Amino acid sequence: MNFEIVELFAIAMFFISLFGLITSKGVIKGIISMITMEIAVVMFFLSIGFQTGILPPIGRDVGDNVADPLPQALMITAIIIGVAVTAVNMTMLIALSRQFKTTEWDILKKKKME
Amino acid sequence: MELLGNIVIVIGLVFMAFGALGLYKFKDFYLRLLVLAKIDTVGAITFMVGIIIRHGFSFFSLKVLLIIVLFLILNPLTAHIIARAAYLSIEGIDEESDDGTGGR
Amino acid sequence: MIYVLLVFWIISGILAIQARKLIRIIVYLAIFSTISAVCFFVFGAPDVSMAEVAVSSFSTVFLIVCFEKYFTLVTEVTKDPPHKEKLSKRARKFILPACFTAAIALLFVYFLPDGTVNTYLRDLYLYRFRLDVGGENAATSIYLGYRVYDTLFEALMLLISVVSVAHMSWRAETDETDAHFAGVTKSDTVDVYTIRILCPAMLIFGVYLILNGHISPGGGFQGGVAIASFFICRYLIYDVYDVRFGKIMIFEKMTFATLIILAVLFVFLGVYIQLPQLRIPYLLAMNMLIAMKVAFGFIIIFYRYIAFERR
Amino acid sequence: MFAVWILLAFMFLYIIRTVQGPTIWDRLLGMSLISVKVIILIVAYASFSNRGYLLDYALIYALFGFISLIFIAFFILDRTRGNK
Repeated sequence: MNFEIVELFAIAMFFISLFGLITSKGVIKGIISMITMEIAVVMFFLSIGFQTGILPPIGRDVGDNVADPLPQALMITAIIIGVAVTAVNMTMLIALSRQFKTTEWDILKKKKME
Repeated sequence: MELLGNIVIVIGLVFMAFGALGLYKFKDFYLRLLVLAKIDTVGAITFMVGIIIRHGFSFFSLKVLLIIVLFLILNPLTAHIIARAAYLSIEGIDEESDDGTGGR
Repeated sequence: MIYVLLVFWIISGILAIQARKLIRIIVYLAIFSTISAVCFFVFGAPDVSMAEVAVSSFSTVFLIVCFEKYFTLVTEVTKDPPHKEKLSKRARKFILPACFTAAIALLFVYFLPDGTVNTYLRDLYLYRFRLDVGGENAATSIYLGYRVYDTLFEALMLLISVVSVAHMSWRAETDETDAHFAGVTKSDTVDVYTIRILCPAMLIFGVYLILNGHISPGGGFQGGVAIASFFICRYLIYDVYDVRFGKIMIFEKMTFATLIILAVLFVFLGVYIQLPQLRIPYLLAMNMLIAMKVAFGFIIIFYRYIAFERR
Repeated sequence: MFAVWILLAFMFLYIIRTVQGPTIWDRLLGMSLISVKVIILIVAYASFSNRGYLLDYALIYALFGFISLIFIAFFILDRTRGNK
């Protein structure tokens, strides 16, 4: 069990936002905890193989203490797409609130029943 | 040079300490806004001047100089935006009727 | 140093999730993404932190417009009486999910792979990327050279989300009248005046990010978002709503098509190996195309949200 | 490296101020203070671990952190004035 403590922070944040997602009364709280979940996942990926005083992989060869370029390349696109997906979530939320006049899960369930 | 730079950095930090202290002592919101507008800017600029002295005449200190200039523009501006928005909303004055006399 | 920053990061995360009033969430989320941008610096990933910084203003704007519509549209809100909450109800609402997440957390952490991270792949990439893909920035050469397939599908996902946002909020006629947005002040006040000075700096910086994305940290994605945030400032200055959607949508799809053609031509058909001197232009062209696509996508999403705002 | 630790302490003070600030405007003030403190932190970190290229990002960060503040301020202005 000697993974870096830094990864634990990111995992803790992921599960906090998961908890937020579960206990969210309204749809908006769900979207908010999804945003934090995305950033927590990105943080976890970047914190793999972290040593203090790590250098960015720009223009450096294998020798010195260089960060892993692979997760960075994937995480750049993950952040941009994360925001685009959040924008889609919010469009749906606005359409939902326009039609049902509410965003609470309990009322929505009752309204769906009718 | 190194020692002089460190001294100026410590002075900058002292300014910021006053700012943080002021943030908790002032009771009115607008006074707290003073911290962002003035004290923090001055603290940051002395801090960066200290860094410039520490690094002497080099490309590094040129960039820090550019950041100081940007700070001079941006920090008071953010304070202005917050102050204007807070004033308009707390006093509930509409934009059109705001002839600058403050209405009080 | 990094542990203290991460503690702040988790504090602002918890604040953002449990904020009672909705307005506070925006401020807490802004702090959250600020601190995560600094954490990415310390992790040695300047590209990712720049992407996070450029994107944080977008997610703030989307949140704002979403809350604005929420406050105007939603009328039925359950006022659950705090005092009459019986244990069973509170148990169901709070304690059960808490231990559920705690259980999953423990399971996950238990099965986390331990042992030192073997750096075979990292060394391979760092050793080989200059020979195969060219350019100095390892991250850019990876997502444009080795893993160009993922980048294509990321661009496709961006296209799909842009199309869905545009069509879910589509309004046939977007009149060019003055789009009043949350009391944006007239164009002679101090803040709008300074934005007018800062805007070119943002645009120039976006172009800088794109053009030498393969040398210094940067690249298509961050440059595109930087240019799109220039359009946000443009909206703040002129407050006029003259973006023609039909043209931009078509143009975005064309950029995506040329992106695929270029990638297929270069990487899959093996032009790469016969003409090594074409590598740097390939990196540049890909960065530019991705940047245009991301910039158009975010402009459309932003202006659709402004259209929401007025309806 | 001592300056970085002191700056982090100040940041903690601002976070507390943001949490307990009575009005929403104090929270906005706390947010802008934190984004200013982050810029100074990056400059300090760059100078003490003498990595020159980090300074470009402090510059960039000053530009981009500023736009979101404008939108939030106008939104809250419209919100609180709306229900007066």
